[in-house]
Amino acid sequence: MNLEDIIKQTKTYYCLECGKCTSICPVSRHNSNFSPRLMLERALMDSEGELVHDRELFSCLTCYACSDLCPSEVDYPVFTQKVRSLASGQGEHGDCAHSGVLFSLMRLTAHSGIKQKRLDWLDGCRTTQRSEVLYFVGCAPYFEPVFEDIEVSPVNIARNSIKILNALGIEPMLLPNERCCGHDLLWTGDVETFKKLAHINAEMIKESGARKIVFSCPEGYRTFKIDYPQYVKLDCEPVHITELLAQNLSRLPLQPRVKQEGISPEVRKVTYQDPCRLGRHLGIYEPPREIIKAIPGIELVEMEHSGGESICCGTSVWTNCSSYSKEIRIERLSEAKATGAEVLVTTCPKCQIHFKCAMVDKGAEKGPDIKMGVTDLVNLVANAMETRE
Amino acid sequence: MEEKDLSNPRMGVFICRCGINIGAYVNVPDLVEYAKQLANVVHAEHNLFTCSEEGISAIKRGIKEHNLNRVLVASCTPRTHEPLFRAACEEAGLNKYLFEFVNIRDQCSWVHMHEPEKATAKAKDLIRMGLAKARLLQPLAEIEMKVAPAALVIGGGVVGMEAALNLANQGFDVHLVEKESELGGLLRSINKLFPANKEAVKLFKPLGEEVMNHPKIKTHLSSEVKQVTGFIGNFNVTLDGKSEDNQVTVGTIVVAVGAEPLKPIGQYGYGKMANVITQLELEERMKKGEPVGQNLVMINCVGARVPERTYCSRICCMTAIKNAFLTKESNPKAKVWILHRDLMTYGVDFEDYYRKTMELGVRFIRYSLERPPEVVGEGKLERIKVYHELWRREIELPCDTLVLTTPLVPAEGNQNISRMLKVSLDEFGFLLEAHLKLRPVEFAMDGIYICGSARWPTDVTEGISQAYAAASKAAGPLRMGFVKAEAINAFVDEDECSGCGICEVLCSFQAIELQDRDGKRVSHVNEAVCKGCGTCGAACPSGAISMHHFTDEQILAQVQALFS
Amino acid sequence: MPEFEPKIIAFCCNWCTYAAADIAGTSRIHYPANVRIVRVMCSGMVDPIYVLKAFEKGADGVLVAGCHEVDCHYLNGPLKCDAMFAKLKRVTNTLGLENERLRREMISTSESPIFAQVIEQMVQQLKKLGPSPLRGGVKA
Amino acid sequence: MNKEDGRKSVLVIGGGIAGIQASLDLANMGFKVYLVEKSPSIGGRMAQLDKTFPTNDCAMCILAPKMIEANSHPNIELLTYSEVEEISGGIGKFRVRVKKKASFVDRSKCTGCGLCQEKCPWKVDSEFELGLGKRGVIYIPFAQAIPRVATIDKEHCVYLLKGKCRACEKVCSAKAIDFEQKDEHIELRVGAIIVASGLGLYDITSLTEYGYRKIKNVITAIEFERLTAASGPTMGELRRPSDGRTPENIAFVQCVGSRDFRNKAYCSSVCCMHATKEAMLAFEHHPGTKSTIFYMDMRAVGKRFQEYVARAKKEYDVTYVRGRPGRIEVDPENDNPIIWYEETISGRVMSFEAELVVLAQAMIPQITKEFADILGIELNEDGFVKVPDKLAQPLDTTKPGIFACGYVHSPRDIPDSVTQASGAAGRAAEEIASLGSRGGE
Repeated sequence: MNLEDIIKQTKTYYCLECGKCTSICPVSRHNSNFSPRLMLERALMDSEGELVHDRELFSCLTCYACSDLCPSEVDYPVFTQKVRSLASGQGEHGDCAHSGVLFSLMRLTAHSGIKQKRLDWLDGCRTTQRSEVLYFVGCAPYFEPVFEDIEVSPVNIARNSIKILNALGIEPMLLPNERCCGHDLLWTGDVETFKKLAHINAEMIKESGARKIVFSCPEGYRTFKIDYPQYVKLDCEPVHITELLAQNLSRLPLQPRVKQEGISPEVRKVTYQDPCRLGRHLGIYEPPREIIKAIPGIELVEMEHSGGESICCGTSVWTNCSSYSKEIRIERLSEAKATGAEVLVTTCPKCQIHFKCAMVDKGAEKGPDIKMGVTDLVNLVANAMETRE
Repeated sequence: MEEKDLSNPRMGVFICRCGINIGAYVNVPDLVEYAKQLANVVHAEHNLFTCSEEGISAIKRGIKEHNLNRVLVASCTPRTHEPLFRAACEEAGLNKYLFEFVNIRDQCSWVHMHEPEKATAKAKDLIRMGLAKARLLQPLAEIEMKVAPAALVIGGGVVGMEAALNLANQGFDVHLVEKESELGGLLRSINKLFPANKEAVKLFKPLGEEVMNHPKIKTHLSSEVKQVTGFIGNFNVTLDGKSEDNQVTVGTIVVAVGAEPLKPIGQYGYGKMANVITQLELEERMKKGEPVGQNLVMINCVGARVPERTYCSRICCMTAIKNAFLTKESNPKAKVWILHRDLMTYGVDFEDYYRKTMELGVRFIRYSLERPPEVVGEGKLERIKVYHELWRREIELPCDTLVLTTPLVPAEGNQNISRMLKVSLDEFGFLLEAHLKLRPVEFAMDGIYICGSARWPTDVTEGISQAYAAASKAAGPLRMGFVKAEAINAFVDEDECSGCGICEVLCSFQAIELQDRDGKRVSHVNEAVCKGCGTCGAACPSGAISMHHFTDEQILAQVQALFS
Repeated sequence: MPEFEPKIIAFCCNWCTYAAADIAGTSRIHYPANVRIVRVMCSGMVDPIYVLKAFEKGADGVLVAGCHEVDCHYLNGPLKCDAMFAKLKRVTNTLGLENERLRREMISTSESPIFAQVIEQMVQQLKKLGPSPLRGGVKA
Repeated sequence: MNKEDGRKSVLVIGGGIAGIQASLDLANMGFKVYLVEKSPSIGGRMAQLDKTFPTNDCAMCILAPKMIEANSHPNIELLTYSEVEEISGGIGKFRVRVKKKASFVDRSKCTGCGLCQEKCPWKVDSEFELGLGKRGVIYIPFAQAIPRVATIDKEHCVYLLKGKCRACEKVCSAKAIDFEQKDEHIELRVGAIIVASGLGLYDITSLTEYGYRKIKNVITAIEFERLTAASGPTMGELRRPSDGRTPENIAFVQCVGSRDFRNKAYCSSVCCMHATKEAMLAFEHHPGTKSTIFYMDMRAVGKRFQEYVARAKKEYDVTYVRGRPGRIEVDPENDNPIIWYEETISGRVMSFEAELVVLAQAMIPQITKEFADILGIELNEDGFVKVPDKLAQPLDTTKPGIFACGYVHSPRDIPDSVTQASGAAGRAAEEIASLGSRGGE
């Protein structure tokens, strides 16, 4: 796909150069070198070289804050995604965080030969070999060791997700050799590997005979719902666990009192961070809130910017995790603190990772007080149920 | 109706209580008694609502029973109720100008509620003043003047043609005067028309034929208007040109002489360099199907929105966008850039057209007056250098055809029109309408109307709407067959008049002109044209000119009465 | 003895200021009862003699009011009025009439509150000044 | 009535400046005109404006004489507080059913004294003042209303709802109150119809990024007009909603809902100029007031508009900033709105604190699909009256004999609307005349 095609596909040609995108962009507010509008100007003045070799190309969070307001409905995140694929064709990958470890892991799972051992954490979960419902675990087993030192346990999210499904009488099946969904590769321009992964996953799911795939990760969800269909045929319906829970709230044995994961039993006030993928990408704002409100004794307080206006956790797809990214996270956490909430609840493991990271960061002490609990909604729910026994 | 004897005033006073609106704050019975004592008052009464059926019949009764020859109503405001009471007088056989009105509600009871005595005293003053004026009132007639059932349309472009057809289809003889040897005006050199991209020829050719074959339209080609005398209803027009009958009399005139695109001599190498052309020249190339190049750069606002010509000519952005659209459409491989300073694609269709043009791949670059584009090339057109204002950098664009978008400028003819019809030009040389906001197709001078780009640059759609507008204004007097002159207008005492001509100069409506009266120069008021503002009277050094119904005597009588 | 009540005569153009006075009425905006309005078609038709006669007959103050220039029903009446007024003002100054006694205002239909204010103000000022020196008229 | 009469009369729908002008022109051509207006008074949007660009003359001063003329013209019959219910037949012989809505006031008896609205114990938001002021439940919409008669708003009248009150009846010495009054239906025969139903205001609460109705000191342009109008709720004292202070630093945000695919793709055409005008008015009311206008293209395309904008910059300290703000937030300390925008000329992302923000709310045609169906005309996808051949017959609708003008036809400023109105009148006259020659059947 060349630049002209990208301009057409994303309706970039409609750009009125009004600057609304840049004025709303969380990155531009901190990083004056980055401006969505100027990226588009370059495309329209077809200076492709400048575009693909600009390191800021990888600064975009693809959070959709801009396109949500764009009077010309230019799809800037997709523009970014496509231009990055041009860039990666020319050896540009942005500055990869965590020394690219995560990316090499993702690519490795694309090997058809590999036999993963990724399900050694299932204790207490009821799963089956054959079921209508498949739970897509995602990167959790790989993230677990990488992020345990900042007290984030993606595996725990997976475990709790399954327990909650069990509570609803669902015994999901899992793919023992599930591959990376490819989200991060797609959004950093490695379309080729992404396609490989998509095909392998689609094939396995087909064999599994699943009708419904449940995700606790919004990125996997978005990828299956929006991106896969462009490359592979999926004859089953992806759903996010929050949608599923919201529909079955009455059947959830929720108890007042919450503990564990840095959450004292007295916790009353929580605030909610809309992950970009779940919120602006897929328009899922209410289900998570309905669930939180359903937990007895928990009060939900909104941040200054919430729902469609909420601000991204500051990094996406492990690239350009810069001081600006840090500033965004601190700003967002300050907003969360300002609500008086003790815990920030999210529905995306990465939000959790990035916020926790900002807190443990050296020098964080010097900045504003941003220390607070951060956890995933499924953990919150699971805890509210566990206290039953 | 038999003429009333006015020699000695017999005045009737009708005072309205307006329910309690006047009655509660002004002592109305007291007013009645007071009025009765005043000179020449033969009858006074009060009514619950003088404007009600009862009130109106009370006035009529009063006029008959007491043979009144002046009537005064003291109630609300003449601005809304005068027509009603005047009609009542007329129905009772009293000339309606023998009626006087004083406002004791809006000026007394409602604004002095807390001071009833003062309100009553004031009401007495006002009634006394009103009667003082009423005593001097004279009957007036609204003279009607016949209107010649024909119209003159100057200008044979689409706008002029549409105006002519509209009038002719309403059954009036129309003289259409066009200086060129064929109809169509500027459209003859246009390729296609936005927003529908319809070929211009498909619009003006059929129109031209319709005009030529219309039994009611006499077309005078290669002709010009030489002289116009007279006024609304009766303009005598002299034409010079090939047509045999060069003397016509018309009731109304529509001006549609259009405008012409500026030729940007010397700008961006225009006139010196090959392939530096105007939008109009581009259209001619397209019409002939000539190649228009692979890399087109268009520069907007050439000679417009600049210190020496500050205005925006409204239609040029769309002209450029249209030609860019058509270029891309016929040759998708071609590259087209439009350099602009604000895109004026107002409304629904233009904005939509602009978006479609973007979709086709035409690129828009905003430049600033401070850093205008430059032509780059050794004696020939190679590239255009421009500062991309929103990208904040200088760029160079390959260019084999440079198209300059220039504004419409007033036609030379305007000067002549202005002199001949005694209508003014604005600071740019466009014709000046009577009121920019609410009288856009009229001139201050009655019976003459304006449409199309002679007044201000307009596209075809707007021009045609204006043509209908001007036509409907022009049709009014023709359909009625007469024009009613203001009865309240200026009149001259020719013995007093010194013929100084101050009034003639002063009058904004060309209603006054000096005429010879057996050797003596006196000013003469054209009742058909006079609007009755009375400013002439205020300025007349010899007090020779004054205005009916507001004469010096009448007003001074009011002043005097206040203090008597 | 009762407080001095100045007599003000106001020449108001039919289209704007007379209308403003009407709206003052319909809006029940109260102002002192010292003013008497003479309706004229246009402020431009106010002949200096109207004003002088008013003073001669005993007016304590005169107001000449009409449209703002742009609102004029007759294109440019207010300009003509201004020209007349400028001359007139010089004469009345020479006559020794205080500045506040002769006033020129432009008051549009929608400015009825302003009409009321102007009257209010004039009355205050004239009360301070006391009766016009020309009161009682010119004995022939 | 016979057909001949039908051919001598025309129905005009909408009593705004366009409808009034069309009526006057037709009446002056000798046609009998029925001017139908759904609200109690003619005057329309223009009556709500303080001043008009580019002359800055007072809207009411130039409108009122035309309203009065329409009211007293022998050839015009005003049907205010009335609605067209049904239309049959075609050009030359339309049959029109009009509902004269019950106003519970005998409009022939009412003298417009206004005592009733004063004494009415119940006050509701005034439509004319856009809710910035109150009116009685029995009311005369505004001071210069034509006809100047009272109307009882049956949605709110406590007597009509609960059977208690009748306060107005007690004070009306004209005995004009008539609670028994019923809707009246009349039939008209007309040769042609002109639609001039004017403009509505697009609901911009969906553009949450601008905080309208959330942030106190964010108002719309039309609300601003009422706040500067001498006859308005603040007597022409520009006061900001939060604390009644006179703002000295005002921001105008253009294209709010206009030129926006998510809302109205079209350009509303008049906002650039009314923002400029309002900035000037703010300065005139309170010299030294600083105004900043956030725009994309300054569409000053009319006669003298460029010069007007130049004057605004030079004499009224108006600054034009090219950039479309992305969000308006509020400083809880002082209720000042804070505008986030990219100054696109410098490329800098900045925030701008204003004391008052005025939004250029998109405007929409004032006509419903249902009403268009009654008329038998089509609308385009933006809801404006559909014009089959814009080039040849710019004022014709999809139904012969029905013409359109003003904002319902396309986004237009006042001069253009007035021109179209006269033009539509001309077209009606032409079509009816040419019928005559064909016998009209």
